[in-house]
Amino acid sequence: MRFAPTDDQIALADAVSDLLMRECPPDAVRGAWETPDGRVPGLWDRLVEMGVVGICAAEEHGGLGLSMLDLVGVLVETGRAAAPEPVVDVAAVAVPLLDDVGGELAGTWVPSLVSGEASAAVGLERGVGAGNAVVENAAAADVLLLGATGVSGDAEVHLVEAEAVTTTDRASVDGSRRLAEVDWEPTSATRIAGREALGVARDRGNVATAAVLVGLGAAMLERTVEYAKEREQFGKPIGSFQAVKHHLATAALGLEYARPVVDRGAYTLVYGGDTRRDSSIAMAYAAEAAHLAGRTALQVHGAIGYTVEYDLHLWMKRVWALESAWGDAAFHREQVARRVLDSSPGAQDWTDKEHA
Amino acid sequence: MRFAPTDDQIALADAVSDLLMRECPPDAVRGAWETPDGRVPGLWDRLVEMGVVGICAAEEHGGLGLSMLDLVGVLVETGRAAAPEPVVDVAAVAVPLLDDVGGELAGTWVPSLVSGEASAAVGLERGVGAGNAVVENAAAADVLLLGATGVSGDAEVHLVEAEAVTTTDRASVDGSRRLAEVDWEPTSATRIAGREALGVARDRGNVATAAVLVGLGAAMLERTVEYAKEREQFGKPIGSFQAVKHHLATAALGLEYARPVVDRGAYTLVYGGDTRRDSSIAMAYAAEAAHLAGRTALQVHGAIGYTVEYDLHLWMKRVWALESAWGDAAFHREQVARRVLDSSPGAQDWTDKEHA
Amino acid sequence: MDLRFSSSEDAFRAEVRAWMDGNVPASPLPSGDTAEGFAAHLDWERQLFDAGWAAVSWPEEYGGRGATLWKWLIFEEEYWRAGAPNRVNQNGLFLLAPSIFAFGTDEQKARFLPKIAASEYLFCQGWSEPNAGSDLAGITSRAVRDDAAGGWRLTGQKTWTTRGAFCNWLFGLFRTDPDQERHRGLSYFLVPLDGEGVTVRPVGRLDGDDGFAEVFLEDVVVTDDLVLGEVDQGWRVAMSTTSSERGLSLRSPGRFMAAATQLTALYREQRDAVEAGLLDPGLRDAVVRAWMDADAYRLHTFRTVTRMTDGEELGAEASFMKLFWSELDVSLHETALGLLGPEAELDVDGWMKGYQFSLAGPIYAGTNEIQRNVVAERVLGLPR
Amino acid sequence: MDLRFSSSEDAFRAEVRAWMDGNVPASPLPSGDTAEGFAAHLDWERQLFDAGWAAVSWPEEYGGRGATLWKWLIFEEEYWRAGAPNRVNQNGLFLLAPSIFAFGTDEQKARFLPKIAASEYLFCQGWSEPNAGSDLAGITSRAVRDDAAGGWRLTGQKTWTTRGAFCNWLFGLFRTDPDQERHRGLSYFLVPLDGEGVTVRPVGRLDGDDGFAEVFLEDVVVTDDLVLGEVDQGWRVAMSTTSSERGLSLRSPGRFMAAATQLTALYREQRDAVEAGLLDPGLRDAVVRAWMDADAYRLHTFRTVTRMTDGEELGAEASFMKLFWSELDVSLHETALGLLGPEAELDVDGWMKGYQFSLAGPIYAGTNEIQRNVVAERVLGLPR
Repeated sequence: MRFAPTDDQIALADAVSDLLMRECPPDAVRGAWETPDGRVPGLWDRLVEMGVVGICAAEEHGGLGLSMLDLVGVLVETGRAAAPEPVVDVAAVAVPLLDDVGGELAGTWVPSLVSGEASAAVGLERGVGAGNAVVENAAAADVLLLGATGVSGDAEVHLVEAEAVTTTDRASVDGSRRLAEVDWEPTSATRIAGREALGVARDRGNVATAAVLVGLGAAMLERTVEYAKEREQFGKPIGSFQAVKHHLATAALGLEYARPVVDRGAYTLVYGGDTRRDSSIAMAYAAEAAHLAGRTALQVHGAIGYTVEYDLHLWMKRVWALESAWGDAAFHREQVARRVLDSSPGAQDWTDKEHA
Repeated sequence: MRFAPTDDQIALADAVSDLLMRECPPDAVRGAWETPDGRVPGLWDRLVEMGVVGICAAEEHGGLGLSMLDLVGVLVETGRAAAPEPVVDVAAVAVPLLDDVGGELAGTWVPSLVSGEASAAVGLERGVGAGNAVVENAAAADVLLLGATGVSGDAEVHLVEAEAVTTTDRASVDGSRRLAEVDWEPTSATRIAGREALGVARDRGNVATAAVLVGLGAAMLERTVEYAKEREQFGKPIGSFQAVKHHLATAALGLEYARPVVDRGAYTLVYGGDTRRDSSIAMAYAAEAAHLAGRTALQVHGAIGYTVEYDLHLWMKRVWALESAWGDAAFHREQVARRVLDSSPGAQDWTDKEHA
Repeated sequence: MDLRFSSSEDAFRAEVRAWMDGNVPASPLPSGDTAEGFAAHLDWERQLFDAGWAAVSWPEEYGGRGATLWKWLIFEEEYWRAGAPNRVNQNGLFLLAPSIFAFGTDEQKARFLPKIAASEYLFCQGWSEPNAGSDLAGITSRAVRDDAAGGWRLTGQKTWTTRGAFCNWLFGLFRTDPDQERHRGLSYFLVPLDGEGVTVRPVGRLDGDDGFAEVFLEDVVVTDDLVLGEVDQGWRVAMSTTSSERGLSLRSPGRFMAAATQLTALYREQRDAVEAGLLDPGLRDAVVRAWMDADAYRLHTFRTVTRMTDGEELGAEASFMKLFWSELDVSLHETALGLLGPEAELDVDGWMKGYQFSLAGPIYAGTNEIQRNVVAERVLGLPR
Repeated sequence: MDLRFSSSEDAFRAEVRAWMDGNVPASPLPSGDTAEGFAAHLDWERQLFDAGWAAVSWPEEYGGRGATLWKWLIFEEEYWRAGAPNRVNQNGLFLLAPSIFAFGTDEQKARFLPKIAASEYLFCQGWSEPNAGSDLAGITSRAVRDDAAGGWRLTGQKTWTTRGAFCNWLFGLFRTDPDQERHRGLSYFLVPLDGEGVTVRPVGRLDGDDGFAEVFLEDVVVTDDLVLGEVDQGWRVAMSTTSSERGLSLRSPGRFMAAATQLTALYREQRDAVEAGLLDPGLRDAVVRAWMDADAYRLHTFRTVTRMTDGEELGAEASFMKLFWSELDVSLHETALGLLGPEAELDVDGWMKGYQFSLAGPIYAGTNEIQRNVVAERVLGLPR
């Protein structure tokens, strides 16, 4: 038992953090709202060069052959910087999914994704009962991985290339998210994997998004603590008022307990276990913690936080988008409930779960 | 439109408050834990003399011929004093129910209840799916009004006299509540009213209990405010700490908004409308407000509030019993949901509701 | 206790409803916090004025109908029930005007009230300064006496001035006695924004609109007739305004009843998804809570209006109202976003924008932390 | 990152489980906070000691097994999983002993630790005084030097002393330097309760037990060998104890995992009533929240133990743990009461009593308000 990242994992996350501090300051995030693709120019190339995009890719396909346990700390840092790059969709979902599928598909697409030559969009979870109506980066992607109900009536993963879809832009509250409705036709030729692979891909997306949310929340908390130390009202820093202290302590508490469940979600994806349960726990905690951090940040900042000239809204709006994009916290608690409450009592002995 | 009690109603509540301050101080409530019937010796007679028990009884049966609108303020005061007397069951439920039934039954029982010669117990709501398993004061009552499912499969009210039941004592967290399981047999001879009367009686019980809860909560808040002004830590009154202020302000907010919905519940019972909806709203608000007031009171008091030598627990435990005795806040919100969310949309125009 | 409206009130309701049914724009106006939307809203406000609905509770001589508070509540219920536009002129109508009624000279009443009602004078508020937010008494903008100009020279900076870029007047506090501190030595000024020395800089707001402005004043001359109340007694006038702001006039129950009704409609649309477990099963309870809270807010307002009708003043209890409606508004909108699930970020039917707007509630007009202090100290009597 | 236990740890778990299966009393003991129950619990504690389970993480020479923190966690999981009794000796074992390990002389270790492990020395804590609750540094009980007696004379009053009526020792702070204020000039004493001048008065507790006591000391002589750590440096020793109290040793995850498992069982019993709308439909979500919180607490503890194994100290972060477990415990029990509906007041399966016990969590060992101050000031670095 050792529940902490390795030195290598810490070093990798630190390196990404350094890169993002340099290449993705708040003004760059703000600028991404105005670029056609909602991205920071050149940033993806830097992440490719560092190997981030291929962390989970097989070495034979140009990747580092590592795992979600190595990616999870990196994702926290991309959240902390509010980097508007598709690390979740490409590095945590598309690449490992295609590698799992293997064969020619993996050989074609994984190397080009890892090298930054091609771009991918993922639509596996979004949409309430209506399939995958809206997908981020769908219009710009070379390849789309989409969930659909197949002829068997079961959920499947399909791969379609850009020319096979038409897209209609939809605006997100987060101006850096380029969403689009995707019009496409699943066929037996586009089907690349079944329900199980879809589930694993979705679970990876959940854990990865949860990690980003933890980073977003942590960044808002840090900024707000700094603001509360400096901003004075009634002749002293507002951070010396107990109401402000307690708001911030409660937000910190949520983040403190979210991080371990996110890490465990990554662990289960790699070492096995109930990935649906553990990824949903990760998302439920991270979404609530990040949401509360945002609410707290805005309330403590007051009116200045309510302006677009101040940076806070860049983080806050990303949270508002991501906290429900893969199903919201309550949806994920219901997934856990189905496993914890509706299965046989015997299966719920917690002391057995590491032996599963 | 005039949403305030009349001068007469205020005077009546004040008179009861004066009586209870004199006759039912905290030590009397504490003493009631040790008396066989869980009551304050002689107190019921004083309430009878003031006419409280017969407020809602017809004048021909020795009552004042008034209504729940006159009783509601009195009930708040009995809550404030934590008076361990069956004002809800007898004055707000049994007496008006029997008066509604009329005839010989009313002629027999209402005068003897109003004069204090006879005692009644009421079991109309308690029990999750299991009927009226446990009834307060069941062992000591001369007459019991009990809900049951009749041969028609519909809910009915039955009247049984003491000799027709056997009881088994059950302990409540509130040591002044004398609960008992009641073993009895409904027959066509014991049936005195149908589903509708049962519903109205239950709605009266809800509003009356909600009023008691508001009084209990208000008393705890008042005591706690006084304590916070006097108790010093870190060289100043704990009530000058913002965390304590905000806890108390939040508790006060809940009570401030609970009172109007309780009063409206009484109004609907008297002037007509959806009594189920409005009585459930009253209970949902009052139960949550009283519960929060208790939680806040204990937290602000700290360890001293955790002792039985201090009085706070007398109020707190009454709240813990009453907040779910007629169904808890969530149960009542579900009753409201069935009316507000599941009926036709047209019926939900709030501007029409006073014209119903 | 009587919760029935009179036949005269019922008739008034019918009249309002008929007019609204015939006049409320069929599709929503663009946001009133953009230049384009503000103009469209002004047309609507003037249409209201022409029909006598701009300020129903004001005396007829100032452009109102002399309606009782009860009729005002009815008007508001019908206004929001009809889905009529937000009032971009609300600062003048609901915040400044009560103070003019209370503290203005006859000349000020005659000059300002009709023009406010007619949306000719469009007032924004100038309370906050960069270093005076929650701590309103920390104001440093100053007014220096200039007898030659027949008035005062104003210098300073006001900020978070909602719709400041579109208004032509500002009301706010300035320090007239530099030797006094905190809430002493302040005066309440009405400042024309087209005067020399005024610079207005729009500031983008969270929800994407240009709703805020910074207002810079440098040696702006205002004459004595633009001081509301006595010189150096501005705090008292301002407190009457903030009491209006917190309490009754800023947020009538009709607004939240209408929002709660929309929420119940949204729930019915999404019920199948809720019951299938695709959305939070707890949303049913959250919806009914929001509906109940709006209902409770309405009843509490009835109680407050009864007291005011009996001649009581709305005091520190106004903080209860501010706390209740602002927290209700946030949770109502969070519930709506929950019902939209992954679609929430797309701003379906304006719920996301409405959520962002609701988040201002616990901040402006005195943060909810300040309001809880007020309740604790002035209602409960806890030590400062 | 590795969440697997080693084969040695698995074997240890199997050994604990087998012993517990064979020895845990079949029906629950009476409450350990009554005279009768305390005696029954002592028998159990001594049975644990005889089998070597009293303090598994202590060195063997003091009555333990020299187990790692990981094995201690496993022990705790199995202990609570088996439904074994509350530890009435926990103050000595989990609060005082860590301070003796850190600050005690070799003689003190040799004298006290084995007797604590064997439940011969039964310690209660003497922190709070009538005027020193949240403000622990407000202690006024004093120790006056008496060289003739070879020690000190203690005078003062301690209160809210859990199980004080049943214990034979007390540990606590006394002011040894009357010229120093607040947390300076205090010393940490171990006080035999059978000494001359000690009066113990039991105080009834909310949940009906005699769990509290007031301890009055008048000129109680204690010798120098009963001072833990240096004279006048008691605050430092005490802080190490309160850190234990807030953090790891007071509430192991196994306790909450066991409670959460009981809660899920209660949910299954009541599921039909929940689904029929007789009980709060939101209880399903509340149950899974409680289960998830217990799970998160376990994972967070794993992280903390990893850090401690790496040699880090448990500092102000211990306040996170206190906040999390105490709030989890209250909401877990409130959920259980919700599942019992109108039966909650009948104390079915002890849930109402458990709820009352849980309400002490946010109060004792430093109120949660104090804990949030600690997090804000010492973890986040906000100004005092």
